[in-house]
Amino acid sequence: MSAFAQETLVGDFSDLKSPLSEEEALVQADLCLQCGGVYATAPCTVACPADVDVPTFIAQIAAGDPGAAALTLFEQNILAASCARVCPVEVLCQASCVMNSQDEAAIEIGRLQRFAADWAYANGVAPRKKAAANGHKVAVIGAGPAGLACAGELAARGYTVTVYDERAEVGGLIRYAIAPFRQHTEPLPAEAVALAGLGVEIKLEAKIDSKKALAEIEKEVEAIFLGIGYGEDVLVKTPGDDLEGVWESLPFIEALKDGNPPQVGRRAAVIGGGNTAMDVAREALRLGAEEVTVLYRRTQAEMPAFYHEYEEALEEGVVFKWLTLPVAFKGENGRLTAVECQPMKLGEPDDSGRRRPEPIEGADFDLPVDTIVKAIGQRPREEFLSLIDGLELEWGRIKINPETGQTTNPKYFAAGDAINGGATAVQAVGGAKVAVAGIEAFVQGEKR
Amino acid sequence: MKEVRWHARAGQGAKTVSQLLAEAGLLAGSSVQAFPEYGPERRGAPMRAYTRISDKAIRRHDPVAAPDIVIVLEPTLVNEMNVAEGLSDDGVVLVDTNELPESLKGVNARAIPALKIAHDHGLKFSNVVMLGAAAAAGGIPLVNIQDAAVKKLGKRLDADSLRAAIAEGYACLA
Amino acid sequence: MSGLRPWQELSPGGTIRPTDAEKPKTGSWRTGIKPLADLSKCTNCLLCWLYCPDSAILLEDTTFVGFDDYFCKGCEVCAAVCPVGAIEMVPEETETPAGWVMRSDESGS
Amino acid sequence: MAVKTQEGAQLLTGGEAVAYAMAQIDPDVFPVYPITPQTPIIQTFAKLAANGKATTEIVNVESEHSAMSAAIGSAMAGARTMTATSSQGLALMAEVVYIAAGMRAPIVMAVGNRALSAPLNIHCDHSDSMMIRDSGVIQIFAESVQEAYDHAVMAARISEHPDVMLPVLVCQDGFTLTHSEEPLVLTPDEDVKDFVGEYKVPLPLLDTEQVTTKGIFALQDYYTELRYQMNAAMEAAETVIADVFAEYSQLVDRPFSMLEEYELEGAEKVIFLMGSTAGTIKDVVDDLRTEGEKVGLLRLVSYRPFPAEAIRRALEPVKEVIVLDRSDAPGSVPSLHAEMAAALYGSSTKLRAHVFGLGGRELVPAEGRAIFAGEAPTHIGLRS
Repeated sequence: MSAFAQETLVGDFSDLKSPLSEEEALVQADLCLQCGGVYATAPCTVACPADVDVPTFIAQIAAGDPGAAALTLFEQNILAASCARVCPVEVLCQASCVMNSQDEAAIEIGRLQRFAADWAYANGVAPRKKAAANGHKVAVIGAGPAGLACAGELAARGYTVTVYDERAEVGGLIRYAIAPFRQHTEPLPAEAVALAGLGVEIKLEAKIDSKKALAEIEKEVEAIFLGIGYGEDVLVKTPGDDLEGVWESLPFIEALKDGNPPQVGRRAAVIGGGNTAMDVAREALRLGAEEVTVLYRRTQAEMPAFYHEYEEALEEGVVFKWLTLPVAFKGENGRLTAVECQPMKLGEPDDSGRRRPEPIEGADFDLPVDTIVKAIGQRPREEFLSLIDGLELEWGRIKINPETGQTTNPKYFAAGDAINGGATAVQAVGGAKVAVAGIEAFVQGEKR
Repeated sequence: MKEVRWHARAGQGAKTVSQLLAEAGLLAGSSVQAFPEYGPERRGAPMRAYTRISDKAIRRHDPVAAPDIVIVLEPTLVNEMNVAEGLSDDGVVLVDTNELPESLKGVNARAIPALKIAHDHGLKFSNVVMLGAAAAAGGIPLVNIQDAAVKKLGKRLDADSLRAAIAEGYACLA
Repeated sequence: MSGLRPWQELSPGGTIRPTDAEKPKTGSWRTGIKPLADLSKCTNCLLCWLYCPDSAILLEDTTFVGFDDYFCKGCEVCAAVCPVGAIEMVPEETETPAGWVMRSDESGS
Repeated sequence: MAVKTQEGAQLLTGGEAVAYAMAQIDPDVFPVYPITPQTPIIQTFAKLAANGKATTEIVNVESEHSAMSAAIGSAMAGARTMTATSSQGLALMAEVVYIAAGMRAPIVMAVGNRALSAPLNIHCDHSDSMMIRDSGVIQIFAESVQEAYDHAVMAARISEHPDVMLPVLVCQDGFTLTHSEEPLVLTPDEDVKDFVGEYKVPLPLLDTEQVTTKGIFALQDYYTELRYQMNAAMEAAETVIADVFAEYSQLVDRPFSMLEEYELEGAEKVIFLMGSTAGTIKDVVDDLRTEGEKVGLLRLVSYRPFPAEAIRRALEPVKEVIVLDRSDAPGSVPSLHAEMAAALYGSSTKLRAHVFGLGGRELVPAEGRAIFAGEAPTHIGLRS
């Protein structure tokens, strides 16, 4: 990308994927082949972790009824509006679209979903009908995508639901960690209003940090859903961590989304090879950095980031240094000036099956930077999880019965990042739906 | 039949006035024809336009070769070509200039200080003044030429100035 | 060229109506293979129907139900375009097992 | 035409005049690509449409090939369709012109005739029309701005007649007419509307009640028959043109003919040509008649269909016919020359022929006199 093009990105946090106009939506919807029917399910629906009936909602848009399309969406995914923005459709529904086999662009399912869901909120369409109260009470901990989806589903079925979250606003990582050019805050406020309309009570800035506090909740409800996600960034101690200009990814993005954009200076580096690293690198460009370098200790082939995210970052001018391990941050007067890098080579495969990076002795160098962001991943909320009796973990993840979402403490159910170690919002929604069925069976069974 | 040949540089409005002369002829009850002769269409290139005015229906479609009236909107053209070529025996050459150039001394030519007249009336272009002179030479009543000009140019130019400038050009031949 | 119509009987420019078009039995062109569909794989995208050069894909309303024996000339286009690999070309004499559709209509209507 | 046509006349160029006629007809679709000297036609038409005079869908396409392709689709769909072009544009369109005729698409196309490159030239001759002479389209040539306008009004009726169903090209000489202001009388809007009538073609593609396939494949079995149909359509067109001309003549009180006979009475030498130069020759004929010469003019209006029988009849008593082609045919003789020879085959009328007017070199009266006198070179005005 030319310097000129890169310059035009500065300060531009507008949506990467613009909303469709009504006419564009009609045209796009008309292109859909309407797969599915009496035999095999449409591949897009199969690919959707939330089981959205894609052909049906698209047909409803094509028929000029976006309201009906939205209801089809909400039927399976009460957070359809947010998911329309943050879903990696390129690797889910749109990747499976039959059009790909025709050397044609996939139907823009994500943008069509946004069109219908936004239309619904703009026109006062309630996502779901509220069932009569059934007397059962459930608590949901965490107002991220898993928690909100679970709360909404349960409320729509007549449950009395209270959601607890430690932050000031709903949305979890969608609100605080998804890049602003994917989703800023909208449509979370509308979704929160819609959930409130279903009777969900949301308690914000309600941190549960003691067994006592948890016990009080346990006393009130028949089941508790854990949509707590992961916690802070993985703890990797590096000499120079305390220098000004060294960031961890979550506070970095949160500052940006809260309207206090970090001063990145002229040169920024991002450590890591995941989707968050890609987001942060592209944010740094938009914050005015002229050179943004991603440092990753393995190669492109091992990067966990989606390939299309890597490609888009590359197109925007992000530079990638493979097989590069940052070993120390250097500074002057308490301010970061450079990162010391250790070039690596790939050795024998490690436990994960990936070839283990090994240092190339004597090849280390200093990369001058003004800002560095560590985007290596999050760590489990072990402290909080230790408050729950009988809760078993696997690799720091909550162990559940995949059929029911039930944890090893029968009263607790879970979904989302806390059980899968960090995935997509729509997978959180899908998992929450499994847990909702599990919770229903659990509490109804108990009564019987 | 009066045959008129206009010489100008592309962009000086010769096509417009060649048509206005025809329009005036039509208003005066004559049969008319007006057509430009295009070369490569470049602003500034020498171009010609023709007007025919007749009491009988005009059927011929050849360019005017033996003009009764030649109008030169651009005096420098006189040095580049023989503007009087084929001039009929009692024909006249009208040149937009203050003083006739040497080369036209043997020809029945008249200098019309059209640019000066146009400026006097607040007009930028002298073509309408030359139109007035041409109408006088062609025997078309002044009012017809004024009406034709105001009808076509009145939106862009002040009608009173237009009428006055045309009248003054007309008077040059009176 | 017996049996062909004179120019006076042809519509201007050769406009054809379904009713006056003859129905060549292109099904007789097959050279030993025919398509068969595994309905358990079929996602009903109808690309086969879009691509079939002889309109030999049979639909009921908008649902794929099989192939028209009268028109299908065994060209393999449907099998080639099927994005889920539900259509396979098999020897003509292959029996039609349950769940695989092959319809024959001698009248061609 | 007498001076009486001046009554209520206004000055318009040929290009503007044809555009007015088309706007009065208000076709449904007008796919078009600009080219000199056709440009004033579409420019004027677009302006008239923008001002609400026509409700036509003007389709700006990317080439003349596309323009005619779009026109065929539109006409087949059941929309009254018109377009316009010139010279290289017609050349680029040629492939599709054959298709339009073969599919029997009733498209009206205004043509400002212009020479073909190379060398590059923007002025009039008839080479472009000649290039598609055998395509199966009807071609009508105007002498004056008034006639170009009148032809445009009548063209739709001819084109859409169920016995014809062929494209009609309303041809006028590029620049000489397209850019020349002449007085003309416009036919009142209502009269044009009534005269042209509703657009009705049999079996339009958009008729979902009667589904049809158009643009079919036909091989040894049917190609000959389907191409032959156009011969019959052209034959029918002779009658249809005569009828439409007569009906419109009644309406506007101006004479129209596929073959204009001028001073043929007792003529011994007759010039035969098409287009605006006929006017110049008429003046020459008048002059020579005053001088006692027995000369006349036979002007061909309908180039396709070519009224061979009528020509032969008209020239029966004439000693010599002089054919003037406004196009050349290197290696052979041009179209009018050849077709006149065919029409006169076995007749006692002598035939002489010239090529004139290539690339806008207008024929002047002196040359007309020389032609009658038998003193002109084969290519009129050729410097050698």
